[in-house]
Amino acid sequence: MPEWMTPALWIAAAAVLGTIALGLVRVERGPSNGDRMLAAQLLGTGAVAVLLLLARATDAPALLDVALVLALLACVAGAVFVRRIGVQPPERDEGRGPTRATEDGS
Amino acid sequence: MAAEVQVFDAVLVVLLLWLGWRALASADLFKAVVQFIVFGLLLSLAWVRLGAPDVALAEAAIGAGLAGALLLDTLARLGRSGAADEARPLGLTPARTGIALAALGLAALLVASALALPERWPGLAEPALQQLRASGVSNPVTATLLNYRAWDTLLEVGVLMLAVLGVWILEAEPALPRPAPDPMLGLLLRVLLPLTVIVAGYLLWVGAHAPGGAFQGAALLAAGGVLWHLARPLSLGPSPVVRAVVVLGFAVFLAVGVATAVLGGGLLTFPPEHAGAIILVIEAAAMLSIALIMVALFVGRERAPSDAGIPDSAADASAVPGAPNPGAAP
Amino acid sequence: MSGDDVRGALSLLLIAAGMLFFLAGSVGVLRLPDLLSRLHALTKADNLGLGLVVLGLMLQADDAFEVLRLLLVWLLVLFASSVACYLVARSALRAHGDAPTAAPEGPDEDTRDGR
Amino acid sequence: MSLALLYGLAGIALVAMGLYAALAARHVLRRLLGLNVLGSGVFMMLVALASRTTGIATRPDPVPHAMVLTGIVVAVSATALGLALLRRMHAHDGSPRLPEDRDAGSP
Repeated sequence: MPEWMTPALWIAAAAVLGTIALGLVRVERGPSNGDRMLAAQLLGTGAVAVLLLLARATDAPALLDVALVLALLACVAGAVFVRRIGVQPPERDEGRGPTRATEDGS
Repeated sequence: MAAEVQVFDAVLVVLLLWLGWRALASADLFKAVVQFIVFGLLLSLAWVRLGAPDVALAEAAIGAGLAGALLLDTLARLGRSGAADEARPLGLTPARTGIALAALGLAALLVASALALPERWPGLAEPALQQLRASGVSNPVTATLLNYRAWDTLLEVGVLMLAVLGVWILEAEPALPRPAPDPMLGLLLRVLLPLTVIVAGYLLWVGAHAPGGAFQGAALLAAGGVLWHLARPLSLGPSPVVRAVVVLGFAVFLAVGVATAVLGGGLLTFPPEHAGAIILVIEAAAMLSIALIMVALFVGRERAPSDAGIPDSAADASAVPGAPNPGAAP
Repeated sequence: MSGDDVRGALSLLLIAAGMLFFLAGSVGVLRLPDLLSRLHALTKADNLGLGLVVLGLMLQADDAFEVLRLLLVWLLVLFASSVACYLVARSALRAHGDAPTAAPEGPDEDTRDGR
Repeated sequence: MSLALLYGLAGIALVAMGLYAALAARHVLRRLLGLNVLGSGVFMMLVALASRTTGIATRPDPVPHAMVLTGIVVAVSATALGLALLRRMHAHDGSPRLPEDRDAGSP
């Protein structure tokens, strides 16, 4: 491969990290717990993409195995969430502040 | 180092620190747990950057799979009121100011010593790599875990066993209401479970010469077990079979140690010509045990939902509520 | 221009296109008004973003095993994310009763887009 | 800044915030999250230290990697036990906080 490929792959990996940062805003804002879980799902895909890009950029095929494990387990947290908690409507619209904490009274 | 690599590292570190902080400071505990899961995801990228793909594999399986599953399950069992925290969970009060100052002091001390360290350091890399030929494997991390420092790993398997005994000693919990069986979840299980088993076996095998090994394989299997439990609830109380598998890894490891001690070399000193095979046997047994232990830690012990006094299976015979049962701990 | 350069450029083009879909997915998850339409944005990032990246990297792969692993990773993410999205969406539908979304900006149109 | 120093300092920051949360938070789940962040910080310091051998040896020091690998598995098991104890305490007392952290009126 041409020598400009490695820096290009690093830039792409950094760009995916940037989109992960965007997704984190959705985790922060919610408003419902379903939105948060969903954003986490997106971030998992992003992490897989970063791993694939780094595997090529650093010529470390072992990273493909890390990506494979992440891809296999991408839905475990989501499945636990759906089976145990489930989407609950936010208690307040556009929950900026704490939702559950209000009943704490401290 | 090239600028684009530094940009990547800087973004990753900033994201990690921000997520770590938010996981601790978000008022909503569910949000905090999701942020902690993403933190684990990005942590495995950090291990990759630091040249530790073995650690990255374990973090990917545990951080992204198992830890999140455990935390979400507990949040569900705590219910709405139990999952409520303060509006400012880490807000400063007079008592906390002292703790904050102590933490900052520790950090300052650590920073000072980090800056005083030399930028290059031989560490134990050379001796570890030189002895590799005699260790039976060519992945130095596996060699360290199962040969040079096999003692540590033996005790680690013991610690895992104690953790699951600890969970079993506790009183059985009331079962959560079970959602109706979901065909898609069944499909997920049918596709993913065989794959997790294959990939776990692959990681165990490849661990001898490339990143991978018993722990990574076990964590992956355990995540498969968690999926199984979600789709078709398992009963993993302290039944004889479950206990046998839980003990298996530790027992095989210890038996090998005793055998090497009796036959010559010394406790857990493997003869180089058989080291590779011995390590594979220990790893296979340890992988099974660790995987089962982790699933059992997730499953815990549940009472039957309808009639709380009657244990839901013969396997859970010691799970009578209100009767702390010392017999559960062999 | 050598064959390597052409292949590299093509590969990079695919990866760049993938980045675009990742960006679109993230912006969608950030900007769209309700859960179900955000799900729709998410699948774009998973299917196309990662798919294009994988395709681009395949062009650079050293051997068939690497191609196979790349393909497997993509198929797995595709499968896992579609099942996870389905599960979350169904859970959301249950939580909201019959009305598909609780968004004030015209829920029906949003779900139609969300398909 | 070298790779080891950057991630080492990040590890120190994680240790500090994890320690603070583990000691200052009142909800036991939050304390456990704090302990985990603290542990991750320690792991990161160790792995960052191990990466300093690059250039001398052909690869990073494998011994800290093995220690961290062990540490990650033990940490998740300890967390599982801690969570089980938390659930037991909550079922028994109706509060997710340790007895000394409960004031009147709080859950």
